[in-house]
Amino acid sequence: MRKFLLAATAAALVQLGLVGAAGANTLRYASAGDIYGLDPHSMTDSFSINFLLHVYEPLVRYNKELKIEPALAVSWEVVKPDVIRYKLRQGVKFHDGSDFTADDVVMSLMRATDDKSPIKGNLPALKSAETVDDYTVDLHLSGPTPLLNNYLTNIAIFDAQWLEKNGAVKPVNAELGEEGYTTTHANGTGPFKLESRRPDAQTVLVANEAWWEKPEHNLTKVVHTPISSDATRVAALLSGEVDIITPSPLQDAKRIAGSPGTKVLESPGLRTIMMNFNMRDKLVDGNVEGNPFRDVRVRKAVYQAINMDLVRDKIMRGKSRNAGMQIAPEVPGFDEKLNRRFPYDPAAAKALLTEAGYPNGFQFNMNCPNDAYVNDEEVCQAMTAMLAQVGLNAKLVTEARTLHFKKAQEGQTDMFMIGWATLPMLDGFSVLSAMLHSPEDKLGTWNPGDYKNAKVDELTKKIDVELDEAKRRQMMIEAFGITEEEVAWLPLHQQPLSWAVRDNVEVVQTADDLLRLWYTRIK
Amino acid sequence: MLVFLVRRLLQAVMVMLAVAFIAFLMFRYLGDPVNNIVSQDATQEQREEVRKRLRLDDPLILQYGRFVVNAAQGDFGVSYRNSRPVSALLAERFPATAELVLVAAILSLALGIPLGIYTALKPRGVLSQGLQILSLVGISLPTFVTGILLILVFSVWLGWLPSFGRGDVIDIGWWWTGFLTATGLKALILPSFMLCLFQLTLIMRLVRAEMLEVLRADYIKFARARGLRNRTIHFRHALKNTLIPVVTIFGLQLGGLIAFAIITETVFQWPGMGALFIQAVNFTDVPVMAAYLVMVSLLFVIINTSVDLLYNVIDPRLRTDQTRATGRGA
Amino acid sequence: MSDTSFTGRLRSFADSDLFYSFRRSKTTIIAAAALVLLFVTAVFAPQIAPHNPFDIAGLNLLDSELPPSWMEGGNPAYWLGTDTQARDVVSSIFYGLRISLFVGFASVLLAAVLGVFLGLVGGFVSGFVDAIIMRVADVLLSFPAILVALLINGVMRGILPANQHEGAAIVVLVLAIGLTNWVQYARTVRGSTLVERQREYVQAARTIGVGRLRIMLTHILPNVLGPVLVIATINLGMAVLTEATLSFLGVGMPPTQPSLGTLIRVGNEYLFSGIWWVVIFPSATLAVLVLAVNLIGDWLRDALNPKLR
Amino acid sequence: MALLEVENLKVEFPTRKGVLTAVDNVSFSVEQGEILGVVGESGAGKSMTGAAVIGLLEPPGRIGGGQIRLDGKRIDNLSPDEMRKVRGRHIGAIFQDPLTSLNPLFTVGKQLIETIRTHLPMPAAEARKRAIEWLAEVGIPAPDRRIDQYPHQFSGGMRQRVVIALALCAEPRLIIADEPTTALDVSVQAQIIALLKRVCRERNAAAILVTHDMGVIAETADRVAVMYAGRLAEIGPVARVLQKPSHPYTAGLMGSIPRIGPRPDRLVQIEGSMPRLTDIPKGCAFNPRCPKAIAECHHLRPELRPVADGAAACLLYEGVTQ
Repeated sequence: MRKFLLAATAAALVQLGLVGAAGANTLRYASAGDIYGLDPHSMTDSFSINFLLHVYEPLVRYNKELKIEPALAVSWEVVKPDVIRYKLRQGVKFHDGSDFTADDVVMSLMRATDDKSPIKGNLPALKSAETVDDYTVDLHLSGPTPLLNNYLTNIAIFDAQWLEKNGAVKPVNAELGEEGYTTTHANGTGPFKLESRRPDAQTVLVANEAWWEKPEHNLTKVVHTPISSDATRVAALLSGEVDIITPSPLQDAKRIAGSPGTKVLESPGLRTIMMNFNMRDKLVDGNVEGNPFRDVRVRKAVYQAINMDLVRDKIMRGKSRNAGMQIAPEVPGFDEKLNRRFPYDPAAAKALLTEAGYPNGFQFNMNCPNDAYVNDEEVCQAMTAMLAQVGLNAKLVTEARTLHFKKAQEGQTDMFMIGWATLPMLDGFSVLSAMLHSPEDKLGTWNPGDYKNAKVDELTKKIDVELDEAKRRQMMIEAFGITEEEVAWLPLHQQPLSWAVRDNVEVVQTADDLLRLWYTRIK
Repeated sequence: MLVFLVRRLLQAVMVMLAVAFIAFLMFRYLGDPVNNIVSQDATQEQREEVRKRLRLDDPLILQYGRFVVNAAQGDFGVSYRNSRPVSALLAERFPATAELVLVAAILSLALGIPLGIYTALKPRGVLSQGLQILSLVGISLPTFVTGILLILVFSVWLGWLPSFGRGDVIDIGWWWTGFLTATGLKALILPSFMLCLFQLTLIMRLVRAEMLEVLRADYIKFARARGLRNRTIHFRHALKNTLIPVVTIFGLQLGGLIAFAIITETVFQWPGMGALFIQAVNFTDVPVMAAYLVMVSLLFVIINTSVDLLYNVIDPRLRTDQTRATGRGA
Repeated sequence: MSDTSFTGRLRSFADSDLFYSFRRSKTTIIAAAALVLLFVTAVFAPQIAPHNPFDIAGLNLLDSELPPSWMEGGNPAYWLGTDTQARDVVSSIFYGLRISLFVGFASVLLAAVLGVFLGLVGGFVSGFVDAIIMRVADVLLSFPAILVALLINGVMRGILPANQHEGAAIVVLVLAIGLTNWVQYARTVRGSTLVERQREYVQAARTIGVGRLRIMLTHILPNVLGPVLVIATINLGMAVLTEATLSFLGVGMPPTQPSLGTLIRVGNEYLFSGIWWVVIFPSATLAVLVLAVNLIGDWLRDALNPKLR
Repeated sequence: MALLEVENLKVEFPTRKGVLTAVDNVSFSVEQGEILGVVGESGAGKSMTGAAVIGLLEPPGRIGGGQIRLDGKRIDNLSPDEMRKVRGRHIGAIFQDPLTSLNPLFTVGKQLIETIRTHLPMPAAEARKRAIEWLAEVGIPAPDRRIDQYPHQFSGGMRQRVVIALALCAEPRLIIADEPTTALDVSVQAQIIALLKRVCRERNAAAILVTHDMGVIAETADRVAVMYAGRLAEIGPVARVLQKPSHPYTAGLMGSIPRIGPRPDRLVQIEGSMPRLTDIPKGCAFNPRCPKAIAECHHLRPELRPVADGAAACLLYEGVTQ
């Protein structure tokens, strides 16, 4: 009966004109959150930066297969191990008509890596940039940086004159109470121009006719509105008020696919969900002396007590991909052999626990977010149940992500859940440097569990400066092999990307869960 | 009257100072804003830098003092999340919430009072028993469920009303109004109805209770003895006396509406202060939260004061007796 | 001389006006029956619930999201089906009801007692004391329950050692909801007290030397009970729902022990996706609870109202 | 033919313990311009009789029997709307407590004009003039200024004057005054009584004055009816009934009034108290307390018999010897 009802409403909607063609090819796009502002240098939120990379453009960008391809730079060569020369594209114009030249690149890079810029960390190795001629720029680095292009994909290029004219040369820093001209105005070279913006309500982009690249898309206008409530976002799609929503709740996939005029696009993403072990001397909420997690057998027991196939089929409705490694297949450093998980075997888990001296398990804290990852709370609850079956008593706490990550960062948890997509650098080094290297100034920022392995630390530092790609990957695979043997972390799965669109929209879904509208077409 | 207003103003300032202080006390338990400002793979050193620049590690009293001094000059600092001055954000968002709460309040009165009167005049009637039970169901279903059901029926199945957003708004100088556009009005219907449901039930039941009591008063019996028409007795004599206590409750509940707006705005993606506040809590955006709480407390004091003043307007016994007016209004 | 033995008291209750008005109105009887039923299921949940949803070791993920037993694909062991964590919906409602009823009634009671007392004091002893109480009310009014809960939770977690957090969760919930809701009672009672204070019977009582406290409690209180009952019964529903939002923020009960409110909040995400029973049955239970309480509130108010008798 | 004729009036209250009879077949009549006093202990059914005549019985009370005729026409079986037209236009009412009889939120003038225009169609200006005249008539000083003031700005006595103005402004021909002076202090009482008598005399209007104050009755009423436990014990000209009461109960009542005079004799006290409606004794309701009670009084209920220049319901007058 419901099918019939929905079909009837779809037909009714068309007559009502609610759905009707609103302008030539307008794409109405609803996402969970709004972009934080219009200045790509003033924030680190990857969703906002990606959205703004429709208006601004980087020197190099990722293509449909997430491979680096030329954008504002046409080619690059290694002049010296710490100097890279970029040849720029000619005849490119900013939206306000001014020409794109080397000066724009130098000012933009210096602005992004200014001492006060919040995204200084996204381009760590850059020391300075220098114009060779109008269309050539030399980048001076602090050392060999194999991932330079990966970093550059996220650095937007501004127009130098426009910045000077509007006093926006220095980056905007929200924390210091500054609101710059660039927070509410935009002037890039990208495929779309900003038409209007009402924060947290609506942002409208129009196609840039003078774009340097022949557009693959056929959109004339993009209207973006944030809809935080999942159910309302799905309703907006079903009622024809929007054409595409990201993310689309997993549990509503069947319903959306079943409704006439809408379909769901699902594929495993880059974000790998994993659990951290507290390996410090004492448990936070334990009932035994010392810290059992320091013993690899206990960690392995926890690993083998969790049936990820069941989590995939039941909680993630078969849409997630189980992970043996802490990085997704698309990420350099991935190795098929290493991605095989230890088998789910509660009996073996119990044996390991007995061998380690905890025959009837022990109590510990497990902290999970309930608004950060797909079905995060449900996965944790299921794991708690499975661990209980082998005698491990996990005291589960689920809370909003700000509270969760604060506790995790301060080491107030025994196990905590975190998702890592290695963006923006899209490389295994991101996991090694942040999660597996022992905490040491810039490294090991997400290693509150104090996992320490000298060989892994040594390998990580070498990988950072190894220019030979093949050797770099071999070292990464060796490092990951060690950490997996020692069960430093408990990888779970890559969570699925789930977008939902009206039938007349063709869109390219990439594993980084970022919508690239310049590949999108409306039939 | 002037003395009364000045005293209330002083009390308002005290309330706002107290609210700001408790707010700052509270933020420590809401999580660490730095986590949201720097990216996940920021280094410890970067985090320290942000903490230093935001002066988060200053003693609480210093942070509070700085906030009060700036607030006095209308500067509520800049939002950590979207690096825009908080005062600009609030100015942009206030009209949305104000219009939503206003319509919901009017709706709750326009529906609540007549329904209250009807159920009072025909207490045993089947319809009034039904109305009472229906009104109760309205508030027993959790708001987020009723919200979603409304969207399901009116947007998805019937397609009459938009399921989200505020429609087109027009900037009339300092205020963004949604009243002047067709889409604005259509967008207002569902959220204001959901918001008014709770208030509607309360007003209806209170009007009924008060009306039943007033109908037993001697002056009503005397009015009937004078052969006045039922309509005059019910809607002039009885109603005016019923409305006095309802005004107090209404003024009080208006505050409840503002707090309730938070849920309604999240469900309908209404770009109001409530939605802004929830984002601020999720992002531990301290300046926005502090500013919101201070403004809401100011709003409450204004509402409570106006209710007390309204008391004087409606109840002649107070108006003509100046001394008691200030006594009562304290 | 009235027979004060239990049976005597029972008999005298049986033919009192109160019971007579109760017997006459059908709706109140149904409401009372429903309330008693809900209380019984909550108190004896462990004995009568077919499964123990809080015993997480017993959950088997394989039979999650089963439809109610009478639908195809349903499993007779789970009358109303199971939720995403394979918890039997019926048993979860029974166990959830336990928490929600306790938190709901305890917080409403705390709010009512605190509010009525402060309202009486405020209204009776107007002037300086009254101004302070009303301004404290304004301060508290502006804080949504969510923030107050986080503050109390933070303080409580700071004081109590880690292992007692479980028990403390309920106390935090009751305190948080109670402390943010007393204001409504205070203002209503204050309004009525200001009016009653002028009445002759209060001045008369004072002239014969009756203590101020006794006057407040024995003379003024019965007259202001009417609106207090209306607010209390309506707020019960709100209290249960506030508890759900607080649990979402990690302040309330752990997710493995969901209250009725939490069942609804979690279930609400699945409203669209076809497993409607996860949210409809708990919501229906809550609706019945609130309905019953309010109908009984109405009857009690009319029956007890000194003026109406 | 009398202005008001009440025949065997019965007022009943259905309660869960059976039907209670508050007024038990009472008959009397009131001539034009005559003031009939109705006295008796509280709960004797005085107010209930007045309420029945003007049709304002509080539910579940209802007229269980008998007839009420005004100007010969029956008014006890009229439809609610027809009865509404009678109230105010033909029968005025004055209640006991002036503090609560006026709507606090409306000016005195507004309430007067409203009543006038409900029954006598006239333009607002003229109604206002008439209202001012009425205020003057009932003795309110500076009526044109005070018309726009609120009830709480009038003293108790003044307010009762306004109530009287309200009761009369639609020119009813019968006034039912239910304890009009009880809530006032003695000095004001006298003024209100004088006002009532003057107004009735000038308009040749009849009045039923319900009170438990014998002094008021003596000064005001032409005839007096004594009620006991919902029944009419005695009725007759006031002077005679006060001096030489026929019914033992009336005698008891008169005996208990302190008199200014030389002989400081003891006050006569009637033992016991009036029975509740739920347990009225068989026979004559007064018999348990009646000093002259004889055997038959316990089971024979006396009929109202003409005695002297009035009537009384007592077996003494039914030729039943000792």
